Amino acid sequence: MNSLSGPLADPSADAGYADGHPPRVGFFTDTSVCIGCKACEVACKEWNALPADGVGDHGAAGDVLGLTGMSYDNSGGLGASTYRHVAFVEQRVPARDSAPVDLGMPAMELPGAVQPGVDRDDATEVRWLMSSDVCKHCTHAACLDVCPTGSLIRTEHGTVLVQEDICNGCGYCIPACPYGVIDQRQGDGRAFKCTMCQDRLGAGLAPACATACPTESIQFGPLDELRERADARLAELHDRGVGEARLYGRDPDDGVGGDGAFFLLLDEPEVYGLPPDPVVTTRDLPSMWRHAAGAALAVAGAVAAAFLGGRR
Amino acid sequence: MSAPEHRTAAGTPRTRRRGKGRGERLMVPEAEFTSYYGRPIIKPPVWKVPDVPAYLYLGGLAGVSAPLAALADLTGRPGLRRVGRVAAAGGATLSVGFLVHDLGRPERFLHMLRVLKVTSPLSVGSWILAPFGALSGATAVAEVLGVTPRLARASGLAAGALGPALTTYTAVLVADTAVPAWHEGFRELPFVFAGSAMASGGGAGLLARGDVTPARRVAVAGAVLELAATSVLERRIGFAAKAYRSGRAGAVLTGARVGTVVGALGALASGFVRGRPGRVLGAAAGLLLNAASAATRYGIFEAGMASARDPEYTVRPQRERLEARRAEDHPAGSDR
Amino acid sequence: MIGHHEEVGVRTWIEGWPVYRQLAGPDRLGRGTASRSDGTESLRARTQDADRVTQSICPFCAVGCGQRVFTRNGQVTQVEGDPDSPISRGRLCPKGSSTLSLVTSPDRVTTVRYRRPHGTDWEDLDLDTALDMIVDRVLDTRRRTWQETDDEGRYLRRTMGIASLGGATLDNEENYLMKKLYTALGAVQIENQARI
Amino acid sequence: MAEAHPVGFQWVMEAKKRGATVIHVDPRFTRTSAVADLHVPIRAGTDIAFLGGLIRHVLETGAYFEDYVRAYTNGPMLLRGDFADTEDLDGLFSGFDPETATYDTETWQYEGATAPSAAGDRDLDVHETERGEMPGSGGAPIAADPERDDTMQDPRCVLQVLRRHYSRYTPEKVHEICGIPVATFHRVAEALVRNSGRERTSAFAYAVGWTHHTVGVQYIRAAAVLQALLGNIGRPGGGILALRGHASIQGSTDIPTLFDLLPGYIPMPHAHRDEGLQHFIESNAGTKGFWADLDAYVVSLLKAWFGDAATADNDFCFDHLPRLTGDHSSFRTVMDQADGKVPGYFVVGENPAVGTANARMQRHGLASLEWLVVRDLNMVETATFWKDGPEIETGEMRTEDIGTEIFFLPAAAHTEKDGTFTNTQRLLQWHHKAVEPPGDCRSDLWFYFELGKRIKARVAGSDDPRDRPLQDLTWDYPVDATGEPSADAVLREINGVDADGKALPGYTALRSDGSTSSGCWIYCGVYADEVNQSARRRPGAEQDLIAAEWGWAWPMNRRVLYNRASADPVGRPWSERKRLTYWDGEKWAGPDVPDFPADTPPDYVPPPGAHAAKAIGGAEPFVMQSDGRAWLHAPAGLADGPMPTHYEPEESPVGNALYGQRANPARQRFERADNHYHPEPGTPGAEVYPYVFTTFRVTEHHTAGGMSRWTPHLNELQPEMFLEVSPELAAERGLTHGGWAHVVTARSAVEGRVLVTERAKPLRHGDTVIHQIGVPWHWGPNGLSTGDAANELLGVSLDPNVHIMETKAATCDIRPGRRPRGPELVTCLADRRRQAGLEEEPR
Repeated sequence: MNSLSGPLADPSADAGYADGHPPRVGFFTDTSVCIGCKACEVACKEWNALPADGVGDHGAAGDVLGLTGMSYDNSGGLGASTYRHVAFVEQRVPARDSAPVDLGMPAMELPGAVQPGVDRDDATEVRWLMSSDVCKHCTHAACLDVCPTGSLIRTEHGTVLVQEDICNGCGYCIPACPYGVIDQRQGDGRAFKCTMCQDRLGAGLAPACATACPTESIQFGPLDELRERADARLAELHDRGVGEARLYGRDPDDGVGGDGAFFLLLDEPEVYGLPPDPVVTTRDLPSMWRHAAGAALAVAGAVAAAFLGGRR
Repeated sequence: MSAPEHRTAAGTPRTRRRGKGRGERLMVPEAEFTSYYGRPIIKPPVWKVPDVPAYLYLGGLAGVSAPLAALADLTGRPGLRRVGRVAAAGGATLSVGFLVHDLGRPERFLHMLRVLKVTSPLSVGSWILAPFGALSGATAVAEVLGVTPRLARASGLAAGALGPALTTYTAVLVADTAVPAWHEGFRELPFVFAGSAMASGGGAGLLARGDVTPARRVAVAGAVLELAATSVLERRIGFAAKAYRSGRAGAVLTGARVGTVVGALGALASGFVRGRPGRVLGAAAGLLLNAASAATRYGIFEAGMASARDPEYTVRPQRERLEARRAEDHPAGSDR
Repeated sequence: MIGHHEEVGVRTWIEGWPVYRQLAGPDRLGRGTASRSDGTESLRARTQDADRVTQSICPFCAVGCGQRVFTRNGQVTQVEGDPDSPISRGRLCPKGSSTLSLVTSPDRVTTVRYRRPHGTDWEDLDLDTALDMIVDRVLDTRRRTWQETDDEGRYLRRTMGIASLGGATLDNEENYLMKKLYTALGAVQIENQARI
Repeated sequence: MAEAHPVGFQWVMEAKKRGATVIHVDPRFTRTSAVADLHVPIRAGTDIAFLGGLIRHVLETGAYFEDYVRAYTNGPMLLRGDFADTEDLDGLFSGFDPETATYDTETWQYEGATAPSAAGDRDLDVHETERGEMPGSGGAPIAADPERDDTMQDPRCVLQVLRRHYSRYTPEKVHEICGIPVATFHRVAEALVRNSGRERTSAFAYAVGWTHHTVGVQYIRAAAVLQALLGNIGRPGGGILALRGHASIQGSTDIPTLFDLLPGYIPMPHAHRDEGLQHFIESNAGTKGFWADLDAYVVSLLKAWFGDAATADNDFCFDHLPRLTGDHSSFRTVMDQADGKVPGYFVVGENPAVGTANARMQRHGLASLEWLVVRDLNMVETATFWKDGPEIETGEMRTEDIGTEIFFLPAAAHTEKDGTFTNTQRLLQWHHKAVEPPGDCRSDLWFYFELGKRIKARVAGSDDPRDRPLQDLTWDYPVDATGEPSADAVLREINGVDADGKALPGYTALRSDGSTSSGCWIYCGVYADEVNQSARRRPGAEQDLIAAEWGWAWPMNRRVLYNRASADPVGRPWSERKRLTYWDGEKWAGPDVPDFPADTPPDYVPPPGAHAAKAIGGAEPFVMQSDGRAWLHAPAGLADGPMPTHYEPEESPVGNALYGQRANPARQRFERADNHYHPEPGTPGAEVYPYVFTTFRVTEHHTAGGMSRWTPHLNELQPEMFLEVSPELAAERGLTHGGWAHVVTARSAVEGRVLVTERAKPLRHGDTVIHQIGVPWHWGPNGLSTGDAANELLGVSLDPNVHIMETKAATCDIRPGRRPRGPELVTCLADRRRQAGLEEEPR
């Protein structure tokens, strides 16, 4: 059983849930149709009664209600009170060489036509990427595994949940997360992150963000289904010439065993603030324990050896 | 990119290019580092200073002091026994104190014993620290009150047996994170911590009256182990090593290294100086080793924090790994 | 001696101890079933506890998205998209999604505020008194500014002393009563956001 | 659209998924541009040049849908010989009177058709403006049958006149005026043409980016002309879709809280024209189409309002209606307020102190009132201007000096009352009350009902004739235990009842003899069968795409207006792909409600002398128009020309590249000390305000912020006023990303944080580089996030048809740093005005 890394068909079963537990659910966030409206952020906060925070709550400079200057992103990143975060990336990219409008027409520059006289390089164009980030609900969740209190658990839906009545704010989960998702809430002391609306799941409802999303950029459902849908969408985009489209977090062979919340991106992950090749830290835990045991034995041996020989 | 004075929203997702020194991997395109407005990818730990560095240091001190004391007891070195027992108990108690103080919800400290998770170094550590604290505490109380020496011996031996584990689980604790400078060093950090713990525990023993030879040996051996392990660490963890060499962490670790070397030499020398001057020199060296040990933990802590705050530490190695894997999958010459 | 009840209590306590559950159950690593808390077991969506679900329409822009308003004990507890709506298919934008905060805002003013001429601060005023005072002013202004005819003797039958602005955020029925009443009063400077 | 109507935009994304091409034309690169196939940056205020270029392209390349144009538009109609085009008069049409800045529209008529029958005692002193509202739903009346040439070759036929009118709107000219590269223009033109015709349709969606101009109505007209030429009206996937900004802004136009209209787009009577009911009907009703039954609509309205008091003998109380004498629109009124002429003001769910152009003038108006009633959810700036408004800060006003008595009455939210909103597609949707309003909060229905009740009680015994309308006013609505009147009963009154008091099925049942009543004829049918049709909520998933059983759309629950045009003249669908309403041999079939009686065959030719609906032929789909056709050239009804013409905005950095006439000659201007306009381009002082700015919205806020600036979760997402500039402009003016800057006009200065973005792109006009600054207008001094209001910057100059101000294009300067504060702001602005020659040197 790949309990610490690698593909794992049923993380809930691995966490003790009996057969017949609900299927693993997740998010497929298709950023190619995201319009950056942030309905997900607001719907999430309204449902989960999260406080407004702004960037101050997660470490960056800036006051609570201040413009970050990061395009239209004023929440900065995921945090203890921001379970959904929409990234905005403004890019100058080479102009799409084939017209997106398939006109099948020859070059339209007429002889002697006025050339666009703007000084900016017309071989490039602006691209504005938007992507709604969220907890990945990893197959192998480092936050869960390092939690010393059992506050973080795998649920029957295969998601990762912080149990607010258990968390003692040790903060271990925070640096354990390879995506920088979970964080400690100022003034509260406990760690918080996306619950995938555990309470709504129990009532047969979709999470608040996916419910609100106007363009179906955020899709919720059984993970198997989402993966199929994502594969089809990727193929469709590739057929349309959107070669830069790629799936992120979909692969069960990746460093975290695949994400419960995965993405279709239009650029490298780090452009959106995502790690390009995350690995769950506990993959190396057996080796860590071995090294630690070796080192502890060395200590024991050295101390014992220090007493060898006569006294002076 | 526009000129810096008119930085734009579009310009801020920064791309930094760095020359690569490794000519042997030419098929890997020059590494390009991109981030989202320079923001960290992983969240820096919320652990506070001095709480957590002190917790790491004190755990080491206690973890070595306990077996020192136990063996000193068995070998009839009452001075070393006394100092060791007090250091073990004091270290453990203060260590727990710092840990509780660092919690967001200190009143829920006991939740640490709600589960026993081998996947959580902090859980394992709590299950080590709890009995260790109780045993070393009881031993120290007996020592100070001068009662129940037999029970104290038994509890001291038990604490001594747990001690070595106490010195190294903290290394796993920091290494079992996504913090690049820590995680990348997961093989070496236990030895760094072990060495550092021995240097501090042995150093503490040098404060004792009577024969402190075992303590001196432990201290010097610890210093050597720490220095060696640190050196290996910095050579083996690639880009993340920069975190140990630069900034505040670099400065602190350099100071710690000097302290360790000087302390070790002092400890060695004290063995050759008789009487009070020897004891004073030994004590001074012991204190210096402890300071250096604390500084080592703080430096490592800071190196981790720095590597967490700068997304380059996360992105660059991952990107290189990815590119190398892609190059493997699609050797040069193929289309993709 | 441990009595029977205490024994049960201790057993319950032990069995409630996740470490015991780890050892006794399938979740050896303490990742799931063993570690679940009472709070988690009792999680419920607050929409499940609503007394009533009322169908409504989003009050912001003119797309007219369907909303479901969940209430409990006379309070709105949740507002979300109405999946039945062929207009919005259950979706809401950030503004629509903020409706709960809009209608339950602690900053909402819920009492009449009155500022007397040249006054420097708000004062309290009874709603009924405010209505009567407004009626006084309407009738007085109307009387003073009445125009029965123009210079050429043509009927005007109006007042140019009472203007009104607003309607685009209101209901049709409200606009209807406004226009009806104003017109009967002879007020013509009746406008709303559709103009501006 | 993605910015301001994200949920509506789901359908655009849906279409895109199915292969539609999405083109976004906007001065700014917005969230819509981000997901569009093509973003076309355009200089603010030049859309008619762009659309005119497309019209020219369609005409010159023969890409128009000829069968559709011939049969369904007025393309074949012949114009009078004395009509002169802007090509002849360098930017003016015939009939312009420079003295009054108005047109006599007589020469715009069809050959053989007489002028509107209002000719009798038409008063040229009065703007024709009120008439502008009628074509919004019906079209101005046209008498007789005009001459036409169905080959559309006659040089006087509308199609040929149109071709000549747009002959110089070449791609190169479009580039010169709009800054749109020629290749980009061609991509748009080709995409539009390819996706129009029998098999395909294209839609235009617009919002206030098109209406907030001194020539705004003509923007929409230009799109209408283009869509009519391409056959994209009345057909599935076609149309021109207005994206309106408020939940019931459509409803408040249909049942107008507007000065110039009565419910259902019936004009308010005018003192000089409409001296009696008969006269009023004659001057406003045509003989053909549904407007021909105006008498029935007006009489039914008067019956709804005045009940038994309205009888045939007393003209159904027509003289109870007050009369207009000109423009009494909001801006005119505010200027009168500022001049101390208007004592009382109700502001209901609006916030003019920051939400209306030239906000300073608005506040001066508020400060000059005797009494002000503000009803809102939050303590908006309109209620607090006397306490902490900008003029208090500058020292221009002192709280103690302001004599305005203010009543702030807290309002009920939509969850706290029953009622209907009419959405942007004319759909009435009932919202049910979920909870009681807190404290003193009351619905506006309660407030106006209570106000009316008390007023009626006060005047009950009066014998003053002016109180008769109040005494006769029907005002009996059932109330519930809390005193809340029944919105359902009000809606039923709006629907109307017959002589037996039964709810009417639709407006065709209305009669002019006083036997029916209806508070708004176009809403007649919303209570058909005694059922509140607007409250129908059969789930969309259980219905076809038309979803006819969700809510109720006016008129007659018709979802696609002029759907008869989706079939060819003999009633067959133009194509199977685009089938909607069609003649199945016996009746008009399809999922939507057909335009006219279902059994009127396509070959129906009205007998001579036929009236109203019966005068519309079976192949004349535009049933609300007085000739049943879509108008490429509007022979009547518009104040500023029969065909859209490119005019520069009131303020622009360049002259008109097409005509000697720079801006809309008929636009309304107000030269006042509190409403300075910038010097014309090329004149001394113009260089003081060298840049263009355009106001805009972001997704995270709503209008001037009255509903969004008090909500924490919206404010953290857009927490501060900002200004969008290009890197080039930032370099030119030394602006720092994230730093402060302020925009200056002759009216005021507003500050914001600078967002330097490559989304903003300078445009070139000849040798001039034109920089455009984006200024969001959501902020004001109150709420959780505060900032300067963009409306401080704007002057008031209006579209002559609908009196809407130009907010989408004006000139300005931008400077680094925060704006001057306190009295310094006043002197600083005056200094700049003096530099620009707008103000005398101080003595």
